[in-house]
Amino acid sequence: MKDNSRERFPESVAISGRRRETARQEFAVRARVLGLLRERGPLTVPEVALALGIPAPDALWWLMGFVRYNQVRASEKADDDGYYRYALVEVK
Amino acid sequence: MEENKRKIGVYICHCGGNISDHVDVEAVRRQVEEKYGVTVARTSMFTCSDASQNDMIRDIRELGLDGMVVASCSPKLHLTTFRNMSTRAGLNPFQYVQVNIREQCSWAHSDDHEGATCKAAGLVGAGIEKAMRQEALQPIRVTSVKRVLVIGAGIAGLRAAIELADLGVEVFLIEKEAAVGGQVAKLGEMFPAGKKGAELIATLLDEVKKRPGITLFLNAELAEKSGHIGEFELEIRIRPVAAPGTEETVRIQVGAILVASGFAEYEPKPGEYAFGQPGVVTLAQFERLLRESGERLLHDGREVKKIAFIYCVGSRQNAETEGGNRWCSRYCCSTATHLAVLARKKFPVARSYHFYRDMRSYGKFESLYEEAGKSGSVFLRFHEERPPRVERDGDSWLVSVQDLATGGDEVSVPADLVVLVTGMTARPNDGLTRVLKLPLGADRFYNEIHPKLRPVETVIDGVYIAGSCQGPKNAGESVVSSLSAVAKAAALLIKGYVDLQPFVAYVKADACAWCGRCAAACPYSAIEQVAYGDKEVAQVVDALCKGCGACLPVCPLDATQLKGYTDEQIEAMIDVLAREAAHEG
Amino acid sequence: MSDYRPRILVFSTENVSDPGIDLAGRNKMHYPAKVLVVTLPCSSAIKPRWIIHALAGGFDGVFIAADGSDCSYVADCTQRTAATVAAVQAQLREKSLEPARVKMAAVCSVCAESFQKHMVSFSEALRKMGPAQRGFSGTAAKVN
Amino acid sequence: MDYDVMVIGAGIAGMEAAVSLGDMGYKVLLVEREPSIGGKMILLSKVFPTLDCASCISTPKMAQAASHANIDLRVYSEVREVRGDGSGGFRAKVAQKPAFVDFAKCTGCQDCEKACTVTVPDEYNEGLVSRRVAHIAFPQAVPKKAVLDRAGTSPCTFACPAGIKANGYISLIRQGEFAKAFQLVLEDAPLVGSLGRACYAYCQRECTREEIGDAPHIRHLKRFVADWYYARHAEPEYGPPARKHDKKVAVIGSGPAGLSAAYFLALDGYPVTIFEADAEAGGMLRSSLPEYRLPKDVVDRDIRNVTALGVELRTATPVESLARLRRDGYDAVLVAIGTPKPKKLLVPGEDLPGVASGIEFLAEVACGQKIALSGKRVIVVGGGNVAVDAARTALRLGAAKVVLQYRRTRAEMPAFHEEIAAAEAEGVELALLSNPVAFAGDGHRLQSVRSVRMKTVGADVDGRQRTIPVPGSEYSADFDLAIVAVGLSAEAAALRQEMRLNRDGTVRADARTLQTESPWLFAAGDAVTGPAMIVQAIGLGKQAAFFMGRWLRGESLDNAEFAPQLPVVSHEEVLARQKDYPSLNVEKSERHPAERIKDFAEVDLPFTEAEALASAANCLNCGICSECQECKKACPADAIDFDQREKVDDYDVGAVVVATGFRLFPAERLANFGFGRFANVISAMQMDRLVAPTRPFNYVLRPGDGRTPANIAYVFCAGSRDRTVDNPICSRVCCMYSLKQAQLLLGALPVADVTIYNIDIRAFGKGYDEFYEQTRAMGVRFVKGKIARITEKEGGNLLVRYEDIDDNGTVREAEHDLVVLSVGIVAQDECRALFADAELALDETLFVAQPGKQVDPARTSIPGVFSAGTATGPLDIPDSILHAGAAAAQTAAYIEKMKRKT
Repeated sequence: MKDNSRERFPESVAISGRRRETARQEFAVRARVLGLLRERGPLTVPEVALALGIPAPDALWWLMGFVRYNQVRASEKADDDGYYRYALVEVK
Repeated sequence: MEENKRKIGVYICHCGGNISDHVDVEAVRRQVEEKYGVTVARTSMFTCSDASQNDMIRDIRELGLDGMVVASCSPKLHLTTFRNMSTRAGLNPFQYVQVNIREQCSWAHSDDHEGATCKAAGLVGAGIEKAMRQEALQPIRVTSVKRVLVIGAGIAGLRAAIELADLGVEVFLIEKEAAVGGQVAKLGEMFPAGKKGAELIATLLDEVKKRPGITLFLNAELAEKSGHIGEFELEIRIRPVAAPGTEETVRIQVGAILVASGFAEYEPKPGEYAFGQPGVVTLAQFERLLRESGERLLHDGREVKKIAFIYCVGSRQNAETEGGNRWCSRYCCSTATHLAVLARKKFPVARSYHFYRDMRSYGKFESLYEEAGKSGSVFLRFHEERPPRVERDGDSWLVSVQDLATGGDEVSVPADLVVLVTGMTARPNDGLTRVLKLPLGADRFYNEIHPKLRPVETVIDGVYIAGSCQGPKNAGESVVSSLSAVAKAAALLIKGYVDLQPFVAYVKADACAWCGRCAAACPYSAIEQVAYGDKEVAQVVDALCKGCGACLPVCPLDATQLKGYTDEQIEAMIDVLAREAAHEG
Repeated sequence: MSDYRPRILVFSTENVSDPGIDLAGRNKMHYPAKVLVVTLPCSSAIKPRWIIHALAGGFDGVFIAADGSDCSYVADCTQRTAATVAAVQAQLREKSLEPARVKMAAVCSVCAESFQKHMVSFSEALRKMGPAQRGFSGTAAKVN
Repeated sequence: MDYDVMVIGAGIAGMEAAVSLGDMGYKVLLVEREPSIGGKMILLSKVFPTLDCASCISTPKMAQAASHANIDLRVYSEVREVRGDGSGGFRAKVAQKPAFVDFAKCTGCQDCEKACTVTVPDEYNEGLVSRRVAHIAFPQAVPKKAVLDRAGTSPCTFACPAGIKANGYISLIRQGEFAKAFQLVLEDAPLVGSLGRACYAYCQRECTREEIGDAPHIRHLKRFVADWYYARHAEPEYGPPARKHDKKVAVIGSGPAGLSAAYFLALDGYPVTIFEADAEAGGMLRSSLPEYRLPKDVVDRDIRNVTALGVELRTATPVESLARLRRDGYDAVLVAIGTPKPKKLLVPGEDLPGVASGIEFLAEVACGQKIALSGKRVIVVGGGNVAVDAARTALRLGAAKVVLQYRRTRAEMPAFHEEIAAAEAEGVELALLSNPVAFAGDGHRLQSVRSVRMKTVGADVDGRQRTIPVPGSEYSADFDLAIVAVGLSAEAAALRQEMRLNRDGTVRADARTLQTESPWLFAAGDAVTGPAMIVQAIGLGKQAAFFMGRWLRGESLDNAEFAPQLPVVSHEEVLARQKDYPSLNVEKSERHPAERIKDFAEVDLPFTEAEALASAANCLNCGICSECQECKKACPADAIDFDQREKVDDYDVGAVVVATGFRLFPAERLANFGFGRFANVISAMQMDRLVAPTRPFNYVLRPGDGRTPANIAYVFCAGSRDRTVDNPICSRVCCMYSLKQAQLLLGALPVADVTIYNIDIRAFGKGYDEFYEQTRAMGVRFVKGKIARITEKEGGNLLVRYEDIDDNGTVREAEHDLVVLSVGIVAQDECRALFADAELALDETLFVAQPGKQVDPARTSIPGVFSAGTATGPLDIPDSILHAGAAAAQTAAYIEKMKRKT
C-alpha cells in the first residue's frame, strides 16, 4: 500500500492552469467585452469570441463572471442553435 | 386597557448601509415609534453587535419590555442571536420577533427606495402586531422514562439493546421466535469479516446477558400500546416455553420503541425457475447446504460440481407480469458471489455460473465480485425480458440464456444445482403494524419519515425503525441503522425529559364542537377527542404536535389555533401590511 | 390606472421557501416592493380565511410559496395546500372575483429565480385584473 | 474536559453525529476546515431517489448544528494534532485559520466580494466560473461569513522596503481603476511619481513571472498611474486632516525619508515642520536624478502630496542645533539629512579644476547651471548609479566622448543594469577593469587621466570579485573633465555634534524603532543606513513616523509591530498552481538613443491605457489576495482585518469522531478521456452544479462555447472499479447520481438525448431501482459499454469510442456534444496524520478501517476514536447519515464507559 492517497490521487486539479489564468484576466478584458456588448447589442458566446479574437471557452468564462455580478444578463431563451445572447446590464 | 398595554421595544438595523442605503430607517423608526404598544424604537448601525445587544438588554430591563422586535437580516442568521439576548435580559425568548428587512426588503428592492421604505415600515409594523399578541411561552417539556422496548432480537435488535444499556437506558428486548438471532443466526461464514453468523449472535447474546439492564423475552409480542413519546404504556404477550398453549401478559412503561423486526426471504412461486423441483434451491437453502456439507458438496445424494446462480429472483420484478417486488434486494449479489467463492474454496471441484442482470456488488463488495471471477466463476448477463430458461436434463439441469456479452448467442450451461438468488421481502407483521400504527411503503416495508432527514424515525413520535424491517439491508447495514436509532432514542431519554419547541397547536375548547377533522388532518396523531363539560372536544397532545399547522385550515369553527400564528396575529399582520402596501409612495 | 401597482401577500414557509426568497434578495433579484411576506411553519397551515382577509383588506393577490415535495412535516403537503387554494378560489368565484388572484407554486430554498419570475408575472397578471377591493364592497370587508 | 467529544468535519455525517451527540446532552466541538459547514451535499442540485432539493434537506441540519446549545462550531479551522491523554481521552490542537475577516463583525452582506479585484476559479462551482478572492463560500453558507484567500505576501509587495502593495495596485490597474491604484500607492508612499521612475524596483526583481517571462512592468505601471492621476489632478484632492495632536514634530531634511516621515506624521494628525538647508525641497530626488529620468515637475507634484497635508516646509533653513529646536517647542525631531558628501578617490591631482564629484556635477546641472561640454572628452569614474547618471548627463550636455571607468567587471557594477545598457546605447564607452591612479593637468586644468588596468583574483568576503592592478599596465588618456562618482558619505554638519554617530558617520539609532539615545530624537533614511535607495529611505521615513507617533502619544515602542506582513509566497508555490501561463505581450517603449541624447526629455515613454491593462493582466497574483484594500474600504462593518493570524487552541476532549468525508476522483488522471483538455468533457460534480438552482451558468450550457447541449453522454465507472487507476472498488453513488442528473436534464432540456455508457447499474438502495426504471421510462438510453477513448472534433463535439459489451465487445464510435464523467470517490486520508501517538488504521483503499465491521461499524483502530460517514468508504447520503448516527451512539457509549471508570 502506498503511503498516502495524496500520492495516488494528488488533489484534484480540475481547476486547470488555464482556468486560473482566464480568471485573472477577467478584469483586464472586462472593458473590452462590455464595450463590445454596448456597441453591438446582445451577442452569443461564439460571437463574442470571434469579435475579440479569443477562445470561446474563455469568452464563456468571462461572460459568466459578469453575469454572476450583474454586469451582463442572459437572454430568456436560446436561439435555434442553442445559444443564449448576453446583453449589457445598464447601470442606472 | 392601559394596564394591559404591552411594552414593545423595536430596533431597526442599518446593517452599515446594506439596509439604510435603500431603506430610510429613520423614517421607519419615526413611523413605528408612535404605534400603540411601542415603548421604545431605536435604530442601530449593527443590531447584532455586542454594543447594540447590550443596549437592548438595558432597555428590556430598565423599561420592563415584554416584547422585542428587531428588524434586520434574515432570521436564518440572527434569530438565535436575539432569542439568546432576550433570555439573557430576562425577556421570554419566544416574545422576540425577527423582521427581515434586508434579504426580503432592502436588497430585493435596491431599485426602489421609496417602495422599500414603505415595505419595511409594513414589515416592522406587522412584526410589532405579532409581538403584541405573543404570549410568553415555555418549551414543552415531556418527561421520559429511561426505558426502551426493542422489538426483534436479530442482529439489529441485539446490538441496539447492548448499546442502549451501555448508555444507561433500561431495555426490554422481545423476540417473537423461541430463539434470538433472527436470520443471521442461521448463517455460516459471512462477509466481509469472515465470522460465522451463529458465532456473531452468540457473542452478542453473551453481551446481552452481561447487562442487567436488559430484559429479554422470547416468544413474545407487543400486544397493546397507549401513551405517547416519553411515556408509552405497553402490554407484552408472552407464550412461555414451559407452559405451551398459555399466555402471559406483562405491562411495561417505556419512553421509546425501537422496531427491528427483520425481513422475510422471498419464496419463489412453485414453478418459478423450476422451483419446487429437486436440485433447485433458494439462496438461504444453498447457504445452509454449503454450511452443512462435509467433504463433498452433496444435494439429494448427488455431488454438486456445477452450480447455476440465477439472480434477481423476487427482486426487480415487473409490476404487471411478475409478483411486483419491484425493488432491488441489495444484499443478494454480494451474498451470491460470496457463497460462490466459499463453495470454490471448500469444494475445489465446484464451478459456479452466474446468470445476472446487473452485478450490484456496490462499494467495497466489488472485491467479492472480483474474487469470484478469479476463482473460476463464470458470469453471464441476461436481459430482463429474456430470463434464463431452466430445463431438466436427465439428472441435472440445463440453464440456457441469450448471453448479452457474446452478442446474444444462446448459451446453455448444465448444472447440478440451480440456486435462485432470492431477495428480501417485508416480513408479515400485521399485528405489530396495527398496534404501533406504523406506516408501510408500497413495498410493505416500514416507512421512515424521510430517508435523509429522519431515516430511523416514523411519524409516530418515539417509535423508531431499524434494520431490514425498513428495507433490504445486509447484517452490517442493519446494525448501522439500529445504532443510529439508538442515538435518536437515547437523545430522547437520556436526560429524563425532552424539550420540544412551544409553537404548537391548541384547541379553543369553547369554540370546538368535535367533528374530528383536525384529528384526521394531523399527520402525527397528536389530536385526541376529550370530554369538556358536557361536550366532546378536540385536544392537542403537546408532546406529539410538531407545530406544522395542518389542523388549522380544516376546522370549520376556527377552534384550532397555532401558537405564534393565531388568527389574531396573522390577521393583524395582514392588516398592517395591507395598509402599508396601500401607500402610493 | 397605468401606475396602479398590485399588492401581493405571500405566504411562505420557514425552512423551505423563505430561504429561497432570501436568496432572491441576496442576489439582488428585483421584484415589486408591493410584495409582502408572512412566514408560517408549513404551507398546509394556511387558512382560507386568511387569504380572504387579505383580499378583503387591501391585497390584490395572494401567492403561496409552498413547501412542495421538500416539506418535512406533511407528506402530502402539496395536495393539502392545493385544496386550500381550491376552496378559496371557489369563494372568489362566488364574489365574482378572479380565482387567479390566488396562486400557488412550490418555491424551494434555492428557487430565487423562480420566485422572482413568479412575482413579476403575478404582479403583471394582477395589474391587468385591477384592484380586488370591488369584490368586497359593503359588508364583506371587516378590516379594523 | 473541555468537550465530551470532538467531531472532525461538518459535512452531512459530521453534522448528524454532532447533533445526535448534542441532543444526548454531550458537549461537542465541531471542527470544519471550510468556511461553511455542509460538506459536499450542500453543493448538490437534488438528491436521489426522491429528488429533494439538497439545499432544502441540508440547510435545516446546518442551522441545527450551528445553533445547537451543546455544539461549539469552529469553521475554517483545522485539527492539527490529536494525542491520547493517557486516561481514555484526548488532547487536540485546533488551528483557527485566518479568514482576515472578523466573523463577529461580518454581516454576510458581500460588499467585500463585490469590491474585490482578484478573481479565481470558484471551487464551490467546480471551477466552472470565477469567484472573488474575498467571498462567501456559497449562498447557503453557514455561518454566512466572508473569507479572504491569502496565500501570503506577494514577492513584489514583500520586497518593497516601503511596503508598497505592488500586487494591489496592479490588480486595480487591471480593473481599469487607475485612480484607486494611485491612491493605494499613495497610502504607502507620498512620492508616487518619483518612485514610478527612479525606484530601483526590488519588486520587479522578485516578480515570479521574471522566471517565466512576460512579467508585468511593475515600476512603469506605477509611473502610469501617477501620470494618469497627476494629469487629472494638478493638486492633491485633500487638505490638511483634522489636527488630532498638539505635540509638534520637526523633520530635518526634505529628501525621500524626511518627506515620507512628515507625510505619515501629518496624516496621523501631528503638526510637522520640515527644515531644508537647500533652496528647494526634494533632496537627492531633485539634486542628483537627471531630468531625463525624473522630471522636476514630477518631484514638485510629489512634494505637494506632503505639503497638502499642512506640512510646513522651510527651505534654505539649515538646522544648526538640535537643542535649539527643542527649545523652539518641537517635541520630537527626525534627522533625515542623508549622505550628501562625495567620497574621494584619494589619488594625486584630484583637486585639479576639471575634476568634479558626480553628485556635485549632477546638482549643478539640476539647479540649472549652464555647463557646456560641446566637443569635450569626459571620463566618469565609478560604477554606481550616480556615475551612470553623470555619464549620460555629460552626453546630453554635448560631450564628444564619454568614458565610464570602473575597476571591476560589468556584472559587478552596482548601477541598475537597465541604465548601463541605456548609457551604452547612447554612446557611453565602458572602460572596465581600469582604475585611475592620477589626474594630470597643466596646473590650471585637467588634461589627462592616468589609469592602471586591473585583474580579478577571486572573490572577497562579500562575494564580489576582488581586483588588483596589473603591474606595468598603466596608461594615460586625455580628458577635459573627470567626474568622480565613487560613493557618498555623511557630512560633518554642525548638528552631528549633538548625536551619537557610528564609525562611518551615520547616525546611531535603533534598527527597529529608529529612536536614538535621546528618546525624542529619531533618525531615518541614508543618514542611518548610509547611501541607499529612494524607496528604502521612504520606508524608513514611514517606519520612523510610526514609532515617533507612538512615542509622542506615550505608547510603548517595545511590542509594537510595524507593518506586519504574512510570510512571502515562494515562486515554486505560485508556479505549482498551474502549468501554462498564457500572456499578453507588452514591451515598454523608449525614445531612440540618437534622439534622446539631444535633450533632457524623459527616455521612457509612458504606457497607453491598453498597454497598462495588458501588462497588469500578466500579474500572477502570487499572494492570491492582492492586498488592494478595496474590501477593507467597502466593508460597512469594518470587519476586514489583514493582520489576523492563525490561532491554535488546545482542547481536552473525551472522544473523537472522524467525519472527514471523501474526495472526488481526479478526472484528469483518466488520460484517455480528455478531462481538462477538452472543454466539453466535464465531471459529474460539474454537471451537478450546472443543474443546480444556484448554478454557475445561466442555464445548462456546455463550457466550450455556451451552447445548450443536445446529445449528452455519461461515462460510468470513471475512476472506479479500475485497477489501472488504483481504485478497484465501486464508488457506490455514481450510478445513482448520474441517473438523477439524467432525469433533471431531461426535465431541463426536453429535446436532449442522454446516453449512459455503463457496465452495471447499481441501483441497490430503497427506492433506487424504481428510480432507475423511471429513468429508463423517460427515454434515457443505456448502453453497456466500456469507454476506450474520447477525442475532440473541430467545433468541440466529442467522439466516444467504446466496446459494446452487448455486441461481443465490438468497438464503436458515437458523437456527443457534451460528455459527463461519472467520477468516483476516493479516500480523504489526511485524517490519519492527525493522530500523533497512535495509528489510525486504514483499509487497503485508504479509507478509515472498520475493525469491528459487522457489529461495531464506527469503531476504529484507536479506542475512543470513531468514524462517521464516508471517511470509512463510499456511501450514499442516507447510509452516511445512518452511519453517523451509529457513530454517535458508539461514541456516547464510550464516553459513558469512561465516566464510569473515573
